[in-house]
Amino acid sequence: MTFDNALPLLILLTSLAGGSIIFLIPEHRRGTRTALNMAAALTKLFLTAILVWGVQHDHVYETRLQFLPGIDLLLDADALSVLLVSLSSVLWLVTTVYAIAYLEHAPQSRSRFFGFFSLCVSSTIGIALAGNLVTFLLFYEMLTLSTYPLVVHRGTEESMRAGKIYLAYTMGGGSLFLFAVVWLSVVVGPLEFTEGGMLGRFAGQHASELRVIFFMLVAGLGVKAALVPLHGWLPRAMVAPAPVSALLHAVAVVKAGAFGIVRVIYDIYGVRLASELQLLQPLAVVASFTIIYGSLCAIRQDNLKKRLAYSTVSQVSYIALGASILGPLAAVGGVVHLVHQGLMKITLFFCAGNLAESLGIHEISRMAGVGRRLPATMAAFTLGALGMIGAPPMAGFISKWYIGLGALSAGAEWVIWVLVASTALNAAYFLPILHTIWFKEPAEDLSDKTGHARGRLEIHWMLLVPTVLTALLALLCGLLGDAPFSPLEWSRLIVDREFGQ
Amino acid sequence: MIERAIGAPEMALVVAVPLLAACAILLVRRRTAVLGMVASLAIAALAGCLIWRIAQEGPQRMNLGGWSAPLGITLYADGLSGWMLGTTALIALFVSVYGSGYFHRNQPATQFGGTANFFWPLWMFLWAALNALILSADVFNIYVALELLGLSSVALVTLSQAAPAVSAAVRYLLVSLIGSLSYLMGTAFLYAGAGTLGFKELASILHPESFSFAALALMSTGLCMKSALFPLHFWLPPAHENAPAPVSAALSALVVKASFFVMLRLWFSVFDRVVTEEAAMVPGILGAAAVIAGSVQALSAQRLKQLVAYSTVAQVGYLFMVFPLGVLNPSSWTAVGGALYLVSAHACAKAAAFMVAGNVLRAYGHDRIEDLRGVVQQMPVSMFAFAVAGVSLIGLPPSGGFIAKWLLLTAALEGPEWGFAAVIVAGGLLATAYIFRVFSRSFRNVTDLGDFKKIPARMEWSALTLSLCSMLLGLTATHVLEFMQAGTPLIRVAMMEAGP
Amino acid sequence: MLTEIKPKRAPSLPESPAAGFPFLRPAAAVSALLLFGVLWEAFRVLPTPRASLPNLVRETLPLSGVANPVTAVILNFRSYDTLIEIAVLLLTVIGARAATASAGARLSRSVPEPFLAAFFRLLGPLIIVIAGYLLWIGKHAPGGAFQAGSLLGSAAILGMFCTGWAPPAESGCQAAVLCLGTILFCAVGMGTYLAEPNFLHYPIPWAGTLILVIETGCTLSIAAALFVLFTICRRT
Amino acid sequence: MEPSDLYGSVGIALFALGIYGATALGQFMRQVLALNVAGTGVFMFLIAIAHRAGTPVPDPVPHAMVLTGIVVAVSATAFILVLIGRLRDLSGSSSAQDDRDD
Amino acid sequence: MVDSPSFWSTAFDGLLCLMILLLGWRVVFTTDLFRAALTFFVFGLLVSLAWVRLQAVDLALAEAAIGAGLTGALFLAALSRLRRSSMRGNGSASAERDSAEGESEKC
Repeated sequence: MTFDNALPLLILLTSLAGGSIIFLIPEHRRGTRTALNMAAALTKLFLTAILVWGVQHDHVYETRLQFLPGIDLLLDADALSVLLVSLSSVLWLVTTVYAIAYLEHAPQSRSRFFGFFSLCVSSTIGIALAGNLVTFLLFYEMLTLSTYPLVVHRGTEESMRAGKIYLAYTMGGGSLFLFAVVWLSVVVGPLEFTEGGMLGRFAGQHASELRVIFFMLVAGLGVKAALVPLHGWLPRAMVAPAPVSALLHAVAVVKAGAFGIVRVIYDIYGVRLASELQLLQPLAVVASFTIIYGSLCAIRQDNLKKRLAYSTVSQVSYIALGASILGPLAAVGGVVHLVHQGLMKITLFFCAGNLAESLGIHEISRMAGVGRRLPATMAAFTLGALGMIGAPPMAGFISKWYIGLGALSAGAEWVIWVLVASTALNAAYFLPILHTIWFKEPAEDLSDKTGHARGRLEIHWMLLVPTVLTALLALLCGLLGDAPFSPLEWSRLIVDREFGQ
Repeated sequence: MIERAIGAPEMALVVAVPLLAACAILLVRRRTAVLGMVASLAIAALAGCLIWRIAQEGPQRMNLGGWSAPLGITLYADGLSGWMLGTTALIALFVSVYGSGYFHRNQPATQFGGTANFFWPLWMFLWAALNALILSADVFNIYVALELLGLSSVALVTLSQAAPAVSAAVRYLLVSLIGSLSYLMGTAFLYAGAGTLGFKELASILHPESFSFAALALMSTGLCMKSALFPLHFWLPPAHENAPAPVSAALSALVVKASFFVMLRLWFSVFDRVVTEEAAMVPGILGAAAVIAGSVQALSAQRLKQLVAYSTVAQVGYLFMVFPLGVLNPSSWTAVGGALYLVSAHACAKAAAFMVAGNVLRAYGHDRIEDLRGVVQQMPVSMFAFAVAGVSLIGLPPSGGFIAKWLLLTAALEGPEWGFAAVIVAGGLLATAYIFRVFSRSFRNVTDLGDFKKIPARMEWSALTLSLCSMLLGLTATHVLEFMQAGTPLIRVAMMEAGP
Repeated sequence: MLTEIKPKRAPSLPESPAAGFPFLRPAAAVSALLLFGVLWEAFRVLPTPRASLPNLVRETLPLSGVANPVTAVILNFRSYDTLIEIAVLLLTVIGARAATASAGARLSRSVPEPFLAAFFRLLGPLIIVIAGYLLWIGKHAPGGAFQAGSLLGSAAILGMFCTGWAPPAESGCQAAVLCLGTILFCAVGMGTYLAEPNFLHYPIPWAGTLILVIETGCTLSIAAALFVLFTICRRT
Repeated sequence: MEPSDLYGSVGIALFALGIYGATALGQFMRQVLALNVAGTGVFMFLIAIAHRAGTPVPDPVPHAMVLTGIVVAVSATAFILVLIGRLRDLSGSSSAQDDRDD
Repeated sequence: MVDSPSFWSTAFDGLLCLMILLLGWRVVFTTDLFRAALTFFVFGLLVSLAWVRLQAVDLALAEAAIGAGLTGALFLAALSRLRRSSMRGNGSASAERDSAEGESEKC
């Protein structure tokens, strides 16, 4: 087994093995746990860097393990997977740092938390690297299971209810997905992801079956991608600790769904077959509806995390939208939004977490003037919010811009109106917050409640640094869009390969 | 005239050794646990040798006493029996380990008086019966083995000397006696019509005739009673719920499977030319009903052991879907492979689940699901084992249960049998519901934890090991399926032609 | 079912299988009639067996070491069945013991009547002789281990009634006698590996002797087992 | 009518009768009795078959089966009777104890 | 067949079969357990007689000794001790007595 063949597996194992060991670490050994966490995260980051470089230079990284007769457990790194891998390994490092500080005073078992946390990341990596639909399914279900303990981590009645609902949605979607995958593999045989679509050679056969299967697949994935009306679990899952919600919403769960949809469209059905069977039109409509609906719900929320959650519902659908509009430009917009939305959203959740930790504030109405108390955090929040609105030069702008161009070139003008409307709505639910933060007089005294304030820093540095870091990353992605290895460049590379140009 | 075939000696020894061990334990009466463990290791080793031999030399056939069928009794071991034998050995070994902790001298033996030292001989008899049943290729010999199996199971159930256990045992014994009588009548008809008892000979003689249909119906009914297929399952939950935990584990994991395995053999090799698609639909539909009914009852179970027992009813239902799925496309191995995979995956998972239930019962003095708050904090190992076992029961990747589900679903959609496919998926969802009933309680954080008795570590770790085995099965599918088909492309009449 | 086991509360009693379903009896009656009809029909049109096993038995009888075909089948051709069956007998004894282990063992002795006792002193040896004869004759005429064993067993039971003799609740030698049949059988089965590479494969010259040895062991075990079962059944 | 056919039919009839009793009757003891009747039916059927084989001496194989079956049947019966007695003790004794407690 | 079915033998067979069926019916449908057990004993003897007719002498022996004799004795013994325990069970609190008697009906 050469290094090239081993690399995907290694990247997976860094967090998988790490997580399994963390389970065994006794509660009080805080230092050991932290060291192990950081070591695993850094190793993963390093390996990912190698992967990125290699894929850029057309190396083939592929691990095959025998799984079922005729079906392998296939991990293989193509451009698209690298995008999600690098996103999750960067954000895993950041979130780990954040979580260590965040959970310092939590009563529940931290070994359990970090164990499942790394399992969760491992499944995301697995989803990213999956080389065929069965492998994808495997990690997709693994993600469901490893997130449940995180959602119910607090062990309160409310979190239990949230966990039950989360499980009901995801397991339902999962079994739908399983059914579709088995059916598809019975119809056409093993389902390896191939750039340009592996079903291309079946053009004209099993048309009706393939159509039904497609919608079952998308429905199964749509649960995690929180497409309306399958989004119900997401806002309720807010009871989880801030790092978890950050991870759930920025990286792991919703991205897994969106990523899966992209995979199915590009690498299973292929753009040509998909358009031939007219599969994308309905998806685009659902995605647009979700964008609008999510934003409308967000406006009505006063709880900050809930508002952010609904904004996620709306933002993630940009990915589905971009993927479902024919033509490379929109595709670039959709794919790059995987990264951009991740960076911006995790920033916002970190900020929400900081607020809750330092001042115990959860509602927007109570955020008056917190800008003076937590300037850096709130600056980061502002960046993230502007990005969400899509104001240049933030990252969010690029995504919307490309989707818009793509829509025009594909002759789907109505999409422009969707974008405009959603931008307006985003502004409608983010700008008031910014105004409250910066320009309102503080209503209550904003002295430190939890003793996180260390010296001159507004809050424990391990909570602050990640926040600012992700915010800056979001900014850089927008500013240096054309730089090599920037998400935008990378998505261009992906799309070129997908569309075989 | 008299073929003096020589088979692997292990085939007879895996039956003889446990019987001798039982006698030895009865006679020595001291250090029973040590003797029992030694015997268990020996039997497992013998089974291992046999499996290795099958893998090397192909199917094994042994004419006992040197008399070939029809005159004598033939033992036959191919990939399928080898796999069953291996599963039995694995589970049984860990049940022995668990039992040595459960029936340990300084454990509170309140619910079983002086009966602890009866566990080992009875357990040895049970193991011998399982091996005999798996290896036998003679319909009447199977009857005798079935009686040995049924009686030893019932005797083990009565070890927990409480009234509910004994009444459950009486019912269990009644059902199993009725079942074996029905089976015996079937055997009589077979002999009356075909004049022989050996699998191979019967397979070559039997044709669709009134007597073979009668025999098939009688034998299948008897076997379905013993493996608790849906309408005839009423006896199982009380028996498995009130038996001592290691016994429940063995019963749920192995005993119900043994009679299923016999039925599989009969349908796909002996009665191969007799069975029709309509006939095959009957067990299939009953199995589908069992999946739903068992899961629903598990949803309303009050106690952990009860829940696990009902889940057995449901999982047995999956097994019986193999008959329609296997008969509908005879050329496909998928359904049978899936069923046998489910047998082992479920065996590991279910044994682990019952062990965990036993641990909870021991530690807290009760296993009411409602009052399981905070168990995760106090018994992390056990609950982790239960979680892993649950994953396999639900059939989520990468567990053995998933492989089995995948194969069965594939077979169903190849049909295509939409009904069965739907039931397979629905069963998974229901399983999720009842497994997570436990966790939605046990994850609750509580400050005041009930009085908690320490239990021997081996009781926790044997459960964990078994559950991890059920997980491991998810990664070895290709090799296992290859081995199951050892020497035989299909589980059909051709299968009975001995290998070497 | 019941929710928890407390020694104090009377455990909820088992409803007999009939209790669950209201229409059980008529349903069972109908299905029994159906069963009879179907089986009888199948029996009526039964073809004559294709394989002629009886002739095969007759041809092979000389090699079996005994002259009585039934004995030959039970203890040579299909001896494996018998091995398991003896195990079943032993198992039931252990099971019965296990089930009653925690029960206070009260054996209500029947008062010895002098006349009956004398009668038995006469009858007992006779029965034993008859049993021995049955065992011996089994080689070439109706009879054998089972008949002899059951006879011995009933003799012991009779003795228990006539002379108020009560057996020890549990003793080492009793266990030894119970296990004798199984042990002998397994031992011979493995021992035959010395001569022939096969389980229970008697060398033809030895067959008669080995069978007699096994039969003797089985006779004793069967007698002991039946007797112990009876006593437990009375006692518990 | 050949005796074998006659007795064979009787065997089947006893089997059906016994199965009915074993499933439908409400009392364990009666169920066990019925079970024994059914067993006898099966044995009689087997012996009829042995007689029916058409050879001068009846087929010994079914005879062997019956002999095995009889022993198994009697041991199973004894076992279940012991269990029933035990069950009776347990339920009786527990009620007596509560009686003392009151 | 071995014995040419003369009229008398057939008549005897028929009569025997009728008796057996009748007794079997009684065994199953008699509510009084003691009578049922005794009936079963007689039933077993007749059955063994029938087996003699079927040239199965050794089986007839076994049936007479085990099937009829021992099994009957077992039933009687079990019944006697059930009666004893029911005597012990009496005089308990009413609720328990109900349950105990419900049980005794089942036993």
